[in-house]
Parts: sequence; C-alpha cells; structure tokens
Amino acid sequence: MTTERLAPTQPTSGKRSAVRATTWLLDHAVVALLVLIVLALAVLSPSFFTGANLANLTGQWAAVGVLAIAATYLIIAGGFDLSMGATFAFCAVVAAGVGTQYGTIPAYGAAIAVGCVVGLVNGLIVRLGGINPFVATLGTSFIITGIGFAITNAQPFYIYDGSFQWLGSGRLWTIPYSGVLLLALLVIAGLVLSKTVFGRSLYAIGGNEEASRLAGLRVDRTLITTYMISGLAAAVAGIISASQLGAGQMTTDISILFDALTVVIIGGTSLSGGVGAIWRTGIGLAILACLGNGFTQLNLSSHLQDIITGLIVLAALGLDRLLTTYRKRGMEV
Amino acid sequence: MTTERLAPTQPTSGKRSAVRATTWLLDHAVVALLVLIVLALAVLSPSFFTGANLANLTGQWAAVGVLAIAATYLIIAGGFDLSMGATFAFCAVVAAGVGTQYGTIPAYGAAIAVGCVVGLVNGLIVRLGGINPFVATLGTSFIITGIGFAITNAQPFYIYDGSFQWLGSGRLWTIPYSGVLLLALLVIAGLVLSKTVFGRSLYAIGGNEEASRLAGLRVDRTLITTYMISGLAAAVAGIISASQLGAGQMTTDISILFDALTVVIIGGTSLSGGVGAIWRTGIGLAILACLGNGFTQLNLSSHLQDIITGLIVLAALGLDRLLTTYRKRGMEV
Amino acid sequence: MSGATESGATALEVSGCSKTFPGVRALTDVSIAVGAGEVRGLVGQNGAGKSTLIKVISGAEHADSGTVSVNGQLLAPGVAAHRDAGIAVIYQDPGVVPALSACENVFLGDLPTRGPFVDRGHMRARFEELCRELQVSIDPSARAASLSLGDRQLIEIMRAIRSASTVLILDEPTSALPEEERVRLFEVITRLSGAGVAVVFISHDLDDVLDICDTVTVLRDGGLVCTKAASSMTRDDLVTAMTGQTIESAPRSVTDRSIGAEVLQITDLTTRSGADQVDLRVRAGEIVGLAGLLGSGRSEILRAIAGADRVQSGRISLLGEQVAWPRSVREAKSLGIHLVAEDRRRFGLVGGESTTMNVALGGFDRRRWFGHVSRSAEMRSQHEVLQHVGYPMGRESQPVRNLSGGNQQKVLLARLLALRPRVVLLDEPTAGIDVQATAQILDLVRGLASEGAAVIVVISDLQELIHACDRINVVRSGRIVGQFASDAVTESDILHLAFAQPA
Amino acid sequence: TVLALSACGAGETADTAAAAKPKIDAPEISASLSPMDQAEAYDKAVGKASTNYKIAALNTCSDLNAWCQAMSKYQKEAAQKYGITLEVYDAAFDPAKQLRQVQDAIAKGGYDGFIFQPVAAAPGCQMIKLLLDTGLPVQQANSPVCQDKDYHEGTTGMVATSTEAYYGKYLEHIFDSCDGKPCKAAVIGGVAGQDGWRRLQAAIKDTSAKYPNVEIVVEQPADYDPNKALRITQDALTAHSDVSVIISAYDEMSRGVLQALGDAGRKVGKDVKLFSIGGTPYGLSQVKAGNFTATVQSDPKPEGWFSVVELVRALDTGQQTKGWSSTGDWDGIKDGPGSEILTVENVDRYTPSYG
Ligand SMILES: Nc1ncnc2c1ncn2[C@@H]1O[C@H](COP(=O)(O)OP(=O)(O)OP(=O)(O)O)[C@@H](O)[C@H]1O
Ligand SMILES: Nc1ncnc2c1ncn2[C@@H]1O[C@H](COP(=O)(O)OP(=O)(O)OP(=O)(O)O)[C@@H](O)[C@H]1O
Ligand SMILES: [Mg+2]
Ligand SMILES: [Mg+2]
Repeated sequence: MTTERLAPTQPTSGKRSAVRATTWLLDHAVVALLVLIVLALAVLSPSFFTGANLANLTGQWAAVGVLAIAATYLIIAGGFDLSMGATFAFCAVVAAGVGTQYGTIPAYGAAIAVGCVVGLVNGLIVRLGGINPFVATLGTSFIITGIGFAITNAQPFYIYDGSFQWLGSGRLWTIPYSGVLLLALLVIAGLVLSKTVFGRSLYAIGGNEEASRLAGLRVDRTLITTYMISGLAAAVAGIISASQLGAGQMTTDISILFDALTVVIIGGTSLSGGVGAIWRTGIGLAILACLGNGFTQLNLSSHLQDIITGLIVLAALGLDRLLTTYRKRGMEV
Repeated sequence: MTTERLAPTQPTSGKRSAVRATTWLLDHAVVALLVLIVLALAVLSPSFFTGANLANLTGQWAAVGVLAIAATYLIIAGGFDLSMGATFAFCAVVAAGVGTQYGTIPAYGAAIAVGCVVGLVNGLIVRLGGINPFVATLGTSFIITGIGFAITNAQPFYIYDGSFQWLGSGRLWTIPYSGVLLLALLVIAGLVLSKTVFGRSLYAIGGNEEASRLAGLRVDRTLITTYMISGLAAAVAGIISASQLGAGQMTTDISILFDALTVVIIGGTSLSGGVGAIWRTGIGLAILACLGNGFTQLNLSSHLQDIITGLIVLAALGLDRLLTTYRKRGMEV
Repeated sequence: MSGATESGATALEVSGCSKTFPGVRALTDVSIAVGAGEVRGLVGQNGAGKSTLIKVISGAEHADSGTVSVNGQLLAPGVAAHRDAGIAVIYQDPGVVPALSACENVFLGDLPTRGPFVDRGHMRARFEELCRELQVSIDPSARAASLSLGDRQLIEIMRAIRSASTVLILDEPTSALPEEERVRLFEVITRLSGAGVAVVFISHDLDDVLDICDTVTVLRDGGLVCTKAASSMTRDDLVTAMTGQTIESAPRSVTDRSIGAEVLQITDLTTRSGADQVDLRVRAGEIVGLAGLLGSGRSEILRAIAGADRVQSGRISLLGEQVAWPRSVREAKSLGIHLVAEDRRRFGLVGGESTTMNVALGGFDRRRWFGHVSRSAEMRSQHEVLQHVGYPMGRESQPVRNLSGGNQQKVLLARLLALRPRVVLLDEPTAGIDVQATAQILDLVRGLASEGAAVIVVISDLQELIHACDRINVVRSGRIVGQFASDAVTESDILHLAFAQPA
Repeated sequence: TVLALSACGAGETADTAAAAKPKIDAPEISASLSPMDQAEAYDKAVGKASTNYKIAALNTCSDLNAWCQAMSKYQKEAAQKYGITLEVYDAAFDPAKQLRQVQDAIAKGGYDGFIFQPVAAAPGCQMIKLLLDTGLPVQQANSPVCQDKDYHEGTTGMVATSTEAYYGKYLEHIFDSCDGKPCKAAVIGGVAGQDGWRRLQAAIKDTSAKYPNVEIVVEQPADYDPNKALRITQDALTAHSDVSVIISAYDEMSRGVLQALGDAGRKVGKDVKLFSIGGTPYGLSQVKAGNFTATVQSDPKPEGWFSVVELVRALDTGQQTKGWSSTGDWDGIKDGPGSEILTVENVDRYTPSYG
C-alpha cells in the first residue's frame, strides 16, 4: 500500500527511463514499420535487396519525394497546397514545350519561374486574402489545369535531347541523378528545417501563428515564401518527370499529389501544423516506395495494394495517437 | 469636420441600417452570382429556360446534391469525409449486385446498410480514435475501394427492372423522381439543420466543441451520427446513380466527391466548421449545374469551364472574406 | 456574505472523490458538503485540483472513485444528468459558440422544443426575463461572434443561472470580468444563495473570497486541507494553508529604483481597434500602470505601441527623438519596444515547442533566415536568464504546454530579458496565477525597471496594480482620463474615474 | 482462310539483326501478308516455342475491368500453349507506376523479351526506348507510343485495336449513314487529354473535313463516366433537338446516353442513331436489341494472344512482324461478322471472347 502511494510522486529513475525509452520507441515506430517491410521483402523477393533495385527506387520516387518535402514544410507551417498536382503537370509541359524550342536551360528556367509564380499567387491569395488554404488552392488548381489544357490544346510535347534528359536518365554509379537530387534535397531540407531560423519559424508559425507574429516573426512573408517553395517543388518534380520521360503532357490526374500527401502522413507529420520532420517524410517515402516495389515483385492485385496502403495509413495514425497519449503520461512522472 | 468626428460615437439609425443592408447583400452574394449566371445563359442559350431543361438538371445533379447535403452537415460540425466518393461507388455496386438477385427492396436496403456501416466505422475511428478526419477517411477510402474491387472482381452489374429503375427514370410531370427526392431532401435537411436540436448541435459542436461538451451535448454521439449520415448519403447517391443507369460498377474515380465539395464551398459553408447552411449548398449546386449545362449547350471548351469554376470558387471565398471584414466593422458602428 | 451561515440541509455532497489523469493525481479522496444557501469559497494554488473537482461535480469528468449527490440523491454520470439535477457551472475558460445567436448560446445543450422543432418563442421570452434579472440588454438574435468579450461572459452567466436551481459553481469567473459586471455577479450570487441555491466560488482573489463566502475550502496538491468559516480566517491564513508555508508580501520598493530620463513619449495615438487620442510618457526605471474596465482599450493601447495593430494616427518619441511609428512587431522590437501580450497560451507561447525554442523565438527577428539554430548552444546561453526568472531548471526541452501558468509566464519573461528591452509592455502578466508566482513575477518586473527599462503594465486586479506601479493612468473608452501617483491613490479613486459617464 | 506459306528460305523475310540462325524449324511467312495474317499463320504452323522463354508483360492493366482481365487471360493461355513463362506487371492505368515497373523489370533481368502496353503515348515513348535499349526483343501491344500512327520501329510487332485509323474508318461509316444530307452529331467523349479521346478527336477533325454535310454540335469529354454521359446527352438534346447522330466513346458510358434518349422520348433507329465504341458484351446486347445503331469491336483475345505469338516468333526465328497487326484483321472478326463495325446485321455472327 505504502509503496503504491509513493510511486506516482517519487518515480524511480528506472521507471522514468523506461517511459523515455517507450516514448522514443513509439516516436520512431514508423522506422520499425519500414524495417519490417524491408525484411519481409528481402525474404519474399530475392531481387529486392540488390543495389540496382534500390538505386532505381530513388529515381522512381524522386518527383513524389520532392513534392512531399515541400508539402511537409507547408503542413508544418499550418498551410496546405492542393494545387501542387496541377502545377506539377503544368510545369512538366512547360519544361518539355520550351525545351523543344529553346534548349534545356530556358526550359528548366521557365518551368521554375512558372512554379514560383503559381506559388506566389497561392501565397498571396491565402495569406493576404486570408482564405482557407484547402479551398483557395482547390480553386487555383482548377484554373491551372484549365489554362494548361487550353494553351497546349491537350497535346503532349516530346523532347529528345541529351542535356534535357541528363537529369532523368543519367546515373552516378548506379544511382540516377534524379535520385541523387532527391537524396540531396532530403538532407538539405532536413537541415534547413531543424537547424535554421527559417525552419524553426515554420514550426513556430504552425504551432501558434498569432504568438509568432507577436514574437516578431514575419509570418506572412515566411508563409508566402513557403508557398513559393511549394510551387518551386512542383516545378522541380515536373522537370524531373519531363526529363525522365522526355515528354510532358497536361493531365487531370492528381494521384501524384495524393502519393506525396500519403507519404507525409505515413511519416507522422500532423495535418494540424506545428509538428513533423523531414526524416519522417523520408521514412514515409521509403515505406511507400518499398511497398510499391514489393507489390510489383510479388505481383499482388491492385485491390490488395489499395487495402494494404489504407491499413498502413490508419496504422501510422494509430501509432501517432498512442504516442501522444503515452507522452502525456510520461511527462508527469 | 465636427459631424465626421461625431459619427463613430453616435451612429444615425440610417447609417446602421445601411450597414445591415450591405452585410445582408454580401451574405447573399452567391444568390446574385447564380442570378447572373442564369441571366447570361437565358440570353445565350434559348433552350436553357425551358421546363424540360430545368427539370432534367434536378435529376442530373441528384447524386451530387445528396452527397453535398451530407458534406454540409459534416463540415458544419467540424468533421470531414474523404471516403464518400469510394462509398458512393461501392454502394452503387452493392445496390445493382443485390438487385439482380433479390429484388429492389433488399438492394436498396443492402446499399443503405453498407453506407451506414462505413459511416459508423469512420465515425468511430475519427471520434473514438481521435484521429484527424481528413487522414482517417483517406485511409478508409483506400480500403473501401480495394474491398469493392476485390469482391466484385471489377465486374459491372446490370439490372433491368422497372421497380429498381423507377427512382432513376420515372418522372413526376416532367421532374425526374430522383430530382424530386433531391429537392425534398434539400428542404428536409434545411429544416432539420436550422430548426431542430440536432441541427443546432452541429453548429454548436463545429463552432466550439469543448463548450458544447461542457454544456451537456453528446458530442461524440452527435458526430458519429453525422458520419453515419454521410455514409447513408453516399449510399442514397449510389442508389440514385445505379437506378438512373440500371448498372453499378466499382471505379477509382472520386470526382463526384470533388463536385460535391465544390458545391458546398461555392455556397459559402466554411471548411473551418460552425458556419454554413443548406440553402447555400442548394445555391452552390444550382451554380455548378447551370455552368455545366450552359457549357454543353453552347459547346464551349471544358478547359474554359475549369478556369471559370476555379474563378468562381475564389470569388465565393473572396466574398465571404469581405463579408467577415465588413461585419466586424459594422459591429463597431 | 450576509454574515449569517444559516445554511439549510446539505444540497451538494461530494464524498471520497479521487481522479487520476495519466501520470498525475489531480484529486485524492476529496469530500465536501455544501448546504443550501451557503456560499462556499474554493481556493488553492495553480494545479491544486480546483477545476478538476468542479468538472467532477458538473459531470464533465468522471471520477475514478467517489460519488456526487444532490439533495441526498446520487447522480448518474454525464453533464446532462448533473444539469438536470440543478447543477450549473461558469467555467474558467469562457465558451460561446460564435455562429449561434445569443439566445441559443444561453440554452446551449438544453434547447426547448415544441414538436420536432426548437421553440424559439419560449426561448426568447425566457432570455428577456434573464436579461431583466441581470439588468443587461443583449440582442437575443445577435450572433455570439459579434458580441463583446463582456457580453459573452454575461451569456455564460445567463446560461448558468438559467439552470442553477440547486448548485451554482463559478470557476474564476472574475478573472475576465470588469468591475461593473463583477459587482452585478456578486449581487446575483447573493440573491441566489438567499433563494437557497448552494454556491461554490473559485478565485485567486483571496479578498473577494473572504468577502463574499460563508465558508472556505482549501485544496493543496489534490487533497483537502481544511474547510473553515470565512469570518474566522485572514488572507494570510489562507495563503499559509494553500502553500503550506508563510509568504510575506513583497514590500513596495519605489525608493530603491532611480527614475531616469523620459524614454517613451506617445502623443495622439488613435486606432480603429479602440485607442482614442492617447498621450503617454514613461521614464527609465518607471513602472506605469493602465487601469480601466474590460473593453476600455488597455490592451489595444499596448498592442498599438508594440506594432501589433495598425494605428490611424499617433507620434512616438524615444529618448526625446521622434521616430516613425512601428508598423510591425518587428519594427517595434528593433526600437527596443517589447510586448508580453495577454493570454499567454493564445498570444504568447507556441505550446508544442520546448522552453528553449520559445525563448529563442524572441531573437529570431534579429537573425538571418538561414542562420544556424543550435539547441545546445541556445540552452547554454539561456541558462542564466532562466535561472534568474526562477524557472524550474531541467524541464527546458519539454513542450511548454505542460508547464503551469506561472512557469509559462516566466518563460515569456525570460524571452523578454534575453533581449535587453528599452520599453516593456506587459498585459495581464499575473492573470490566473497563484499568489506565490504573482509575487515572483512582480519582483522580476521591478528588477527590469531598476535596470533602466521603461515599463507599462496592465493588471485588472487594482490592488495588485497599485502595489506594482509608480504611476497609474486610467483608461476609459480608449482615452486616458486621469493619472495618479500610486502612493496617493485608492481603488475607489480609480474606479470612480473608470466608471464616470462622459459629460 | 489466310494461311499462305511460301517456300522455305525464299522471299524478303523480316529483319535479321539478332537472328543469325532460326532456333526452330518454321515455315517462311510472306512479308506481303498483313501483319495479323502473318501472326495467325505462324500461330497455326508452329504454335510452340523452342525453349521456355521468360517474358515480362508490362500491361496497362490486368484486373481493373473485364476487358483487362480477359486480355491478360489470353496472354497467359498463349504463353501456356507455347510453353513459355510470362510474368505480368499491372500498371493499373497509372503512367508513373508503369515507368517504375519498366525500370523494375529491366533491373530484375533474366527476361528473354518484353511485351509492352503503354498506358499513354508520351510517357510510353521513353519506356519503349528503355526497353529497346536492353537489346532484347520488345513486342508492342494495345496502343501506339510517341507520335507513331501505330507500329514502333525496332519492335517485334504491334497488336492493337484503337489507332487513329480505326476511329477514322468507323467515323466514315457513321458519316456515310447521313447519306449526304445535312446532319447534326453530338460526341460524348473520354477524359480530357487522354490518348484515346485525343485520337478520336483527331479522327473527327480529319473525317469532318470530308463531310461538309455533317455538323458536330456538341463535343464534350465525359470521362468515360455514364453519369456524366447522361448529363451531357440530356443537355445536348435540349439545346439541339434535331441531333440525329450520337457518338459515344465507350459502350459502358453509352448506358448514360441511352437513359437520356429514353427520357427525351427518342428512339434509336427511329429518329436518332447511336454509335458506340468498344464491342463489349453489353454493347453487343444493345446492338442486338436495336438500342445501339452500331458498336465497333475491341476484342481482348487477339491483343493478348498475338502479342505473345509475335514475340515468340521473333525469339525463335528472328523475324519481326512489322507494322500494325490490327485486331480487325483477326480471323475471329473476318470469319465472323466480317467487319469490325458490328450492327444488327452482322452482330449475331460475332461472339466476343469475354463476358
Ligand atoms: N485533462 C487533463 N489531462 C491531464 N492532466 C490534467 C487534465 N486536467 C487537469 N490536469 C492536471 O490536474 C491537476 C489539477 O488541475 P486543475 O485544473 O484542477 O487545477 P486548478 O486548481 O484548477 O488550477 P488553476 O488555478 O490553474 O485553474 C494539474 O496538475 C493539471 O495539470
Ligand atoms: N472580440 C471582440 N471583437 C470585436 N471587438 C472587441 C472584442 N473584444 C473587445 N472589443 C472591443 O475592443 C475594445 C477594447 O477591448 P479589450 O477587451 O481588449 O480592452 P482591454 O481594456 O484591454 O480589456 P482587458 O485587457 O481587460 O481584456 C473595445 O471597444 C471592445 O468593444
Ligand atoms: Mg482551474
Ligand atoms: Mg485586454
């Protein structure tokens, strides 16, 4: 009886460290999930754990990954950009279209310029107009799609050009340049987010916008910049895709955006803002990439793929939830 | 000079009522938008203002409208259901599949049961699991799609049965029964939302969940019920579609959900919860219906339609924003 | 109140209540009994468990063990059941639903119906009745979003007294109430208790508690310390019971500070949000207080000076030199003007971030966007200042939302101190904070002043304000209507001026 | 009917790059035969592979609808008959996924050849290049890539249905049905920007130029969604009550068109003609019932079956089946209904290979 009374008020250091360990474990449960998936694949599919396969994966998920990085920034800062899918397609077309006429540098430049302008417009509408970001970017998404189709008349642009396709088809040893770019961006974006004033400002703004403003942060400027980063990322993803395919075409298919969001969510970045990390998005990306690769190698039906992806999304959320509850408990001990 | 100084502290009743009038006008600006569109169409397309055309419109948008009504409820209460698109398709298949074997009543009943179960599961996950509704229903959406494809093996079900198709192809004078159902549901849902305890609770919960809980509202139960209504609506929309077409087939296309959300948003129901109305959704529906109708009748490019839809979404948001600002100012007068 | 403790039969009885939140024991075996017509005070330090006890009584939290009964009847769980038994609560954090009308807000959770529909006629009639009872006029159809803060609080009070037939509980209702409404609320309490309603009143204002309560219950660390007649206790007794130790009030200390040259001069400040032709002067080492009713515009004046709100007109001089009016918080900060806003959770802290980050945030505007932020370096550089403000060291990396109100305020002060401010603007730095922490924070403010800062502070508790300041300006309808030296002023002088009707 | 074998070793046979020596004793097939006839001839004459080749089938889909399922089934049956191993990759209509699968298949290695069904022409262009770059034989199926009209140079053959020429032929049939009189037509289309709909649109543009009497009054995408088809058809009929020809881009979508026609009290065959596309079991039943004026075949069997045959032929003999093996030239069509265009006159002679 006496000991039980004492326990809550005087926790032993052993108990405290056990709680810490559990919290840490739950916090890194996505990593465990990834390890599990990788192990399962290694056993089931002999060709999974080959250098060539893993190297390919980086290039295959480069476009999705770049979008996911920017989405992570924006979501942490409390924003959202539904127009990334449309901007991605539009920028791919711009790159391919300009590239056929004026060469690679102008092509990439034009796509990036378009992406940044779209991002700027989104940022201005959302921040200065004070409009809900989901809805505002749904609106711009319609507009971008319409404009893209109208000016290309829905025709694809083909571009066969070594320099244009260098990024998409060249390789550093076995790793595609696009994959190298993705890995580099993950590292840089991770460092910027966790170690710079700009990065920490995103957490602060997403966590409490008004308090951040009153602490002297330039909230509007920071968020508009983040929307521009989002547009820029859509452009870079578009360039990667155009360069990998040697073609660009408008499409109404925004599944690439859903892939990117699924990646962010599986990683554990919260849609309510203020919480998340690039390493999480990296893990989420790896999970989705391995799953897709494994599904193909094991030749699972696309229905089963859907079901498993859905269950993993829910599992990631459940873990996150468990973590939050447990952390509260650990905290007071 | 003197009069100007006095004005803010002692507003004349004229000024006050001017403010009221402006606020009212802004609040009903979507109606003006609809009137504008209708007038434009009446001039441009001679066949627009015919009874047959308007009657057709109600049937064409019945499924979208039913989804939009439920989405309005859920969004006002601070919830969200991304899985409605998948549930819609699944329930259409269930209705058609069961209908071919067991007749109309069991078919409709089975679809409704499935819809309610999906809604219940969503509600339980979101509320009892305490998970972000966007993400949770994204997860269930994957799962429903996967299950739907797996059990139907992607086969369509055809049903030629007078009673099954009665709802979709019968007419009251010139109005399709499905259109009559939509109009009736709009009226009933509007009354329930504005005049009953349940309806008012949705505003209360969406506006301030904690205050509602402390005031004795059964927040979880109300919200879970609303998720069930959302599933039910997806089932009804699925039944309407199956009955109109005499067939049901699984699809990955969730554009019907985007249509429904666009309708809700154009109407002016806010995604942040606590604000909105069914009449607004009705107006939003009419705007989207008229636009689509006019574009086909005039055979304008669908790309242009995308652009205009996007602009209308942004305009609706801009108006709402203006209204909020103006209302704040009006209060101080 | 009336002095007489002629309380009738036991109206409310809580026996043996314990409540554990994950990892923290909020209540341990608490039993209280409140008689019909009795006004019971409930005091304790922050986190003592007062609000938790109230939530158990109202049915909003389910106790792990123990029972609640009203008039001898055990209550079923759930807010609705407790409400139907005649228990009503005015909560610490006001909660109205913005999109619903004033009237619907009063009947929230208990809308009257006629057939399937809400009975608006009945609701409105009852609403007008309540308005008359409280002698206020609120448009029943106005959306709550468009009501002033004071009116919203009134809505909550109306909601509570509407259904309080047996027990009325007030959880720090006065912390957001202006004097006028406060007085009216006390009248209502008197009337209800006279009519046999048991009242439980929670406040950190111990004088109020001793003033209006018949008996006082003290909680400490979730346990019951004592219940005594109010007449038999003094303020110091209560403090001792709450803290388990004796605290001397800090002595007034104008003398050990030298007041220097004029640092800040504001002329003709007018804002759309409420400030009206405000003139203010503050000298180095001086603490100037702003007194006024709720909604008088005190916060708006501070926010305008800090660059947080847009101004319509106004001139500002620093150390005698006229400068352009700061158009953002950032600009104000670069002039050395720093604000610690009211409501620290909403306007001060990023709850999910650590103490280290919350303190560091204050310096972000002086740094380049891609400047390196290192946690360990920040922690080292903040060590001294955190220790100085009396922060419990070792918790720097936990999210600040887990800290007590007092410690949260210390984090904000640490952020301020790290910036070496020239002008300091403090809005309600002691709101909702217990006696001990309040004393510490006011000491820190004095420390800041003695290092040469010019300080303007808003505190609603007039006694505290007089105690803390050298000079007090009274604000009414956004204007400065009078000024007092604090060693020659009484609370009633201030109130008199604050209430005076414009000629 | 088309079995025409010429003497061994004579005539201009198909390309030879890799094939120094045939691995199988196969009869020479005249290159003057149509590509589909060459494939059929090979299938009848040989019908067996020399060894158990391992082949990757990079399909546009294999289980998302009945057509995909049937096509994959016939691929597998052909593989079984020839005694080869087929590994199926299912892109589920997603070009991004298909690119990954192409890369995965190449990286995995161990294949003797590829069958490639592009999800879309533009991305498919790069993918077919990647596949050809492996030096292994690549068989194309289902749909053209790049800016090709049909066959892609360097592949072992191309078995497909819906090229622009296929639509053009059908449209001429449709426009001819106006008998040179003024005639208004509405087109209920596919998904904006997608290849199938773009090819149909291009064919409409070209064919319309030849038929000044035909006026296209409505041409709108309906996303292959019967609900949208219903909507657009109703709107088209109210705006242009004198529409006499309706062209629907897919049989399943035509069910929405039919519903709209019924609602408007219009009867196919009496005052309006409905031309559908797809030749699905549902479409055929509607043609039989007189609800569709016609539909045009798109049989999954020849697409699945002969893509395997042509690849095995290349592997075993080094001969490519150059050009477009149109499923319209398949015996199942030629000996059955006699035409790709299925109307009430010939529909009874056609049995689809699925459904
Ligand atoms: N929902 C909750 N989850 C976890 N802990 C809680 C919860 N609510 C209260 N607590 C904890 O219970 C204890 C008592 O809190 P309570 O709010 O009852 O104190 P209080 O006396 O009302 O303080 P204050 O004067 O600050 O209002 C505190 O340690 C608090 O952190
Ligand atoms: N929520 C609100 N919306 C609109 N105007 C408000 C609101 N709250 C207050 N006001 C207006 O702003 C002005 C000042 O209000 P405020 O309550 O901030 O004053 P204050 O003196 O700082 O009071 P306190 O600091 O005690 O809360 C008043 O004119 C009031 O009517
Ligand atoms: Mg409390
Ligand atoms: Mg204030």
